[in-house]
Amino acid sequence: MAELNQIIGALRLMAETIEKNKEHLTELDGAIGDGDHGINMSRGFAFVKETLDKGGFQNAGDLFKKCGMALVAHVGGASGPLYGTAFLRAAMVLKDREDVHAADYVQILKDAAEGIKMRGKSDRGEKTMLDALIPAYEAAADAVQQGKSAQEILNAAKVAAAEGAVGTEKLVAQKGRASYLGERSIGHQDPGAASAALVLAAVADYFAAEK
Amino acid sequence: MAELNQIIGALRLMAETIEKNKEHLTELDGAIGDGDHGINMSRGFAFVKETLDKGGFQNAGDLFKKCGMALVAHVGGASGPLYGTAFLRAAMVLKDREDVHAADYVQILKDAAEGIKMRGKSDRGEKTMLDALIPAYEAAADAVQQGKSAQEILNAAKVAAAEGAVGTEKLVAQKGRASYLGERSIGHQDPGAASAALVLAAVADYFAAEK
Amino acid sequence: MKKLINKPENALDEMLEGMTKAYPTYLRRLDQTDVLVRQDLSADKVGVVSGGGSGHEPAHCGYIGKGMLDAAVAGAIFTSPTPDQIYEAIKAVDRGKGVLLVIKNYSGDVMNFDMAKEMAEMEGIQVASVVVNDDVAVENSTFTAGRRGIAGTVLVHKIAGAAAERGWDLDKVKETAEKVIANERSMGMALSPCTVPAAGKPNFSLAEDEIEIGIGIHGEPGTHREKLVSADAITQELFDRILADYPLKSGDEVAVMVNGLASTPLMELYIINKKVHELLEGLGVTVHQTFVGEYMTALEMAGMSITILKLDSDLKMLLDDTADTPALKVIGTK
Amino acid sequence: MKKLINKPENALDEMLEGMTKAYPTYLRRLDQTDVLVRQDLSADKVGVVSGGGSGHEPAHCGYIGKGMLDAAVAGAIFTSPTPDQIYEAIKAVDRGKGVLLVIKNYSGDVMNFDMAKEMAEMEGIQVASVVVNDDVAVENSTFTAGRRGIAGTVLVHKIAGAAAERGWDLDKVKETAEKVIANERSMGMALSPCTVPAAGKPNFSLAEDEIEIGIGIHGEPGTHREKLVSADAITQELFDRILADYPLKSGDEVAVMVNGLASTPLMELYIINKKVHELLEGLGVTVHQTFVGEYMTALEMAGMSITILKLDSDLKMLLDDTADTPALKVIGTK
Ligand SMILES: Nc1ncnc2c1ncn2[C@@H]1O[C@H](COP(=O)(O)OP(=O)(O)O)[C@@H](O)[C@H]1O
Ligand SMILES: Nc1ncnc2c1ncn2[C@@H]1O[C@H](COP(=O)(O)OP(=O)(O)O)[C@@H](O)[C@H]1O
Ligand SMILES: [Mg+2]
Ligand SMILES: [Mg+2]
Ligand SMILES: [Mg+2]
Ligand SMILES: [Mg+2]
Repeated sequence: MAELNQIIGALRLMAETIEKNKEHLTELDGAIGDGDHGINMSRGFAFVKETLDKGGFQNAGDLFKKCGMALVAHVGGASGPLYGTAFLRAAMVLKDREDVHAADYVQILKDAAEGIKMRGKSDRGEKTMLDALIPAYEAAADAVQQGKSAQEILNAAKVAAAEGAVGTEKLVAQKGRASYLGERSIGHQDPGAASAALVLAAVADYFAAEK
Repeated sequence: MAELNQIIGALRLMAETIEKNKEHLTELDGAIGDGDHGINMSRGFAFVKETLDKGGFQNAGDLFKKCGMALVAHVGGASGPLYGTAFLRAAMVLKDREDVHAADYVQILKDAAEGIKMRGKSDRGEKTMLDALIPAYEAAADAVQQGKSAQEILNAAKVAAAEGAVGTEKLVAQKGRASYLGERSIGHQDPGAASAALVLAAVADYFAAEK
Repeated sequence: MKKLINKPENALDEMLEGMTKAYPTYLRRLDQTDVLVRQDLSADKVGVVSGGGSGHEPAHCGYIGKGMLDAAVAGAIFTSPTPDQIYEAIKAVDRGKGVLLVIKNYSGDVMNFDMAKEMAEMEGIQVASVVVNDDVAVENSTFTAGRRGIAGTVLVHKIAGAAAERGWDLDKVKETAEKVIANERSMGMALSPCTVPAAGKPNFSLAEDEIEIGIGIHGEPGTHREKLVSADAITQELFDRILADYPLKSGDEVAVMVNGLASTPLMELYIINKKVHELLEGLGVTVHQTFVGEYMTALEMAGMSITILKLDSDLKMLLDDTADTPALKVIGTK
Repeated sequence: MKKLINKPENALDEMLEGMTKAYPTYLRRLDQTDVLVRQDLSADKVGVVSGGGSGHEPAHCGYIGKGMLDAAVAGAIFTSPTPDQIYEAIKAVDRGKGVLLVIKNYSGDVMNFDMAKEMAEMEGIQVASVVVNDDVAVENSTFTAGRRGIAGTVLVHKIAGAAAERGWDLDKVKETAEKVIANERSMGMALSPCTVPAAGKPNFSLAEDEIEIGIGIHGEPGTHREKLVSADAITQELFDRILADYPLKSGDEVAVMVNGLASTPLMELYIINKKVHELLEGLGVTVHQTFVGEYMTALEMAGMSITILKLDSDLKMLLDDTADTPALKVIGTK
């Protein structure tokens, strides 16, 4: 069970992780996109951090809603509405809730993926962030089924997302700018999948460190 | 004494010399001008050659007039009107004349320089073609005074023009594009002086080879 | 890459200030936003709003004015603007007749504009949108994101803007914009890459004798590379690709746009235009109007695109209507 | 340097063909010449003719049309046109009211135009000429060739063209042009050199962190080099030089032109324009009209120039008059 201040801590680590990987994400995007994914994410998460600093959250839902609005209003590009949508879906799962459970985490991953699919008119296998997020959801759901611990669930999501991100290398992009490259997109990792894996890794790592 | 076909021969060598030195002249102009003097002169002298090929000259004056018109109409830039004026002045000296004498050559150099001064509102010492042409005129006039041979007169003009051209290196440009550089023009040879020296060298060399 | 800027993070803001100062009779900036709005907003017409990432100047803010856009939203460089900004633009220009959004087909633009549209609709504003996808370099397919929108977008601004200026209703303005989109095709190429100021280095490189064919307007890689050949040969290649996708026949009338990506001199664009006209003449196609210049650029990239728009009598009329904007002026009778 | 051309020796001819095809309602080419002439030559006005070397597009042929030029003569790249061509232009536009020649101050241009003027005068055509020398980078002195003419030339075209269009006589049109020349100053800088196609290589080089101040529009070296600094600092430097030569005081009204040399993106020109306006505001000077764009380029050079023209009521009126040309349009009341 995670409390509000822990969730805030995890979101802080997320922002730091993105900032640390800004150049890496931008380089990935340079190869098959327009070379700004790291810049976009870093700009957006700087505002998430500002939101966290301001504080005054009524509950976990309110926290995610405010962070989601920050992402929607400051990332821009394709990733802005998508990450924004993901956070706003999380906010709906956590509406009026003070604490968060492992089952909520699985629900958040599920609803976030659904939100992205709808907003992006996209699906798994099209070389996007969904190729990190959907496997992460499935692995987490599996772990819950198997009665794993909360930390194991978070770790399962982290590992699956990372594998999913690496797996995008062999895919042909069908959505986002990389799709203009067609076959030439093969051999490059999708920047959005890479950032999604980083985001989920930050969550697992935060709680692992808390122990 | 030179006959019409010899003058034509000398003008052909002039055109060849310019063509051969096209890049060199352009490079000189690149340093302190706009890097086109060789291109301009080569374009103009190609039309002089065409004029010579067409033939049908009534006399030496007619020959120079037609070549002068070709230069005016095809060189452009600063050198076009100046070389054109020089040739048209020569045409006036040789009006209705079948052959040309050493004294005519001196008169042509004098009138050409006068014509250029008037058209260019320029004078000796300003780092232009006049700094090759005026010394050439003076040396040729001197040689005439001293009763030198025709070939010696042509050679005197050639040598003085070449020295004058080299001498422009130490001058500050006051006319033409190089004047915008002020003191920074020092150390570079004036492209127009260089081409004037080549033109006069071609005349001397042609008659020397004829012997 | 040397740039005449101050700090990369201020470039967008300073650019918008520079535009506002240059064209105070045409446009003003909405407070606290990156939205520029037309000064003399007419009370009685459909609003036309566009926007996108910056770095394509004069697009889109340069097209604000009579007969074209009522507002434009400027995103960060090469990054779609966010929904909140677009929403402000919609609110600012709506006069109760509804607002048309002209969107270039990039996932980011489409999603951000869609979200803004939803926000405006929740406020009871009637919003329609069209998505420009003129770039034939990109394979079109219902399974993918589809074609990009490039320079042809400016012709949509021109014609939809004229339709709105004539007082046509939202449905008809939208329909007209869609006709332009259906009738136009573009394709581009690049001689050199460009550098996003915040990134600090170009995102691809080309050898001294290489060009990239099928490039977009964001320094994205194109479809393939080849050796630099003559202007005529390159023009022929792009033209053939355009016509393979949208055949023209003798008697057709078109508008032509030869658009410079930024560093390519106008002289070279005119040389390309000569060849485009010759190719069209060869087919018996008449050119009603030609645009040669920098309409939709890609930072400092060298290269160009060719756009061909097939016209009918309505489109001709609207193309010839007066446009009075900083970047595109047509002196028409209406 | 990669160029989108066919053969260097055909570039000028193909460019003129490309312009003629792009703007058939504005201009036509005089047979066997490199002269473009306005289509709707008015029967009853002073003719205005300009020209110069090519490589400065849209100057000068792009300014042919109502309220600006009646003809323009295009020389080889960076090379003054020849007298015979200029003479043809004069003959083509003279309607018995005389012709004004607008010449940029380069030895070559001055001499070739002078020769053409003499040829036309021998035919009984009344010809006046003005020589534009707005570039303060060059020391002015009666002993030297004097200052160069650069982007400010376009404002002479605009205002002299409007005066002619209003039916003013040759003396008054010339006087007006001279007033513009007396009241305007410019200064430029470059970030990169340019390559004359026939020469095949750039005629100077700049390090990755160097800029050249006081550059002209022909790739000529400028007055000095310095390290690349911020856009604001560069703008301040050029502005100070202009004002040192032509002081302005509170209450003065001016027109501003921020001219791109070719490869500098419009975004950067807007950023510079912001600073120019701030500097003028700081002095209490009002900007009546601003021009930001590529008006007088230098092949593919990166860089820009700033021009400031002090206005009086006549100049304001003429600046605001309608101009309808391919490259500069003003929608005025006259
Ligand atoms: N339709 C879509 N559905 C899901 N993800 C998408 C879609 N379009 C783009 N993305 C994701 O967004 C990432 C690119 O984000 P970013 O570079 O910030 O935006 P932009 O492409 O606008 O520059 C891609 O790597 C991809 O993962
Ligand atoms: N006013 C002048 N009087 C005499 N010679 C001049 C004058 N102006 C220029 N020149 C000569 O012309 C040469 C440059 O010619 P060119 O490069 O062909 O023309 P442009 O300077 O127009 O490019 C200079 O080197 C100089 O010798
Ligand atoms: Mg991107
Ligand atoms: Mg020269
Ligand atoms: Mg982007
Ligand atoms: Mg020259």
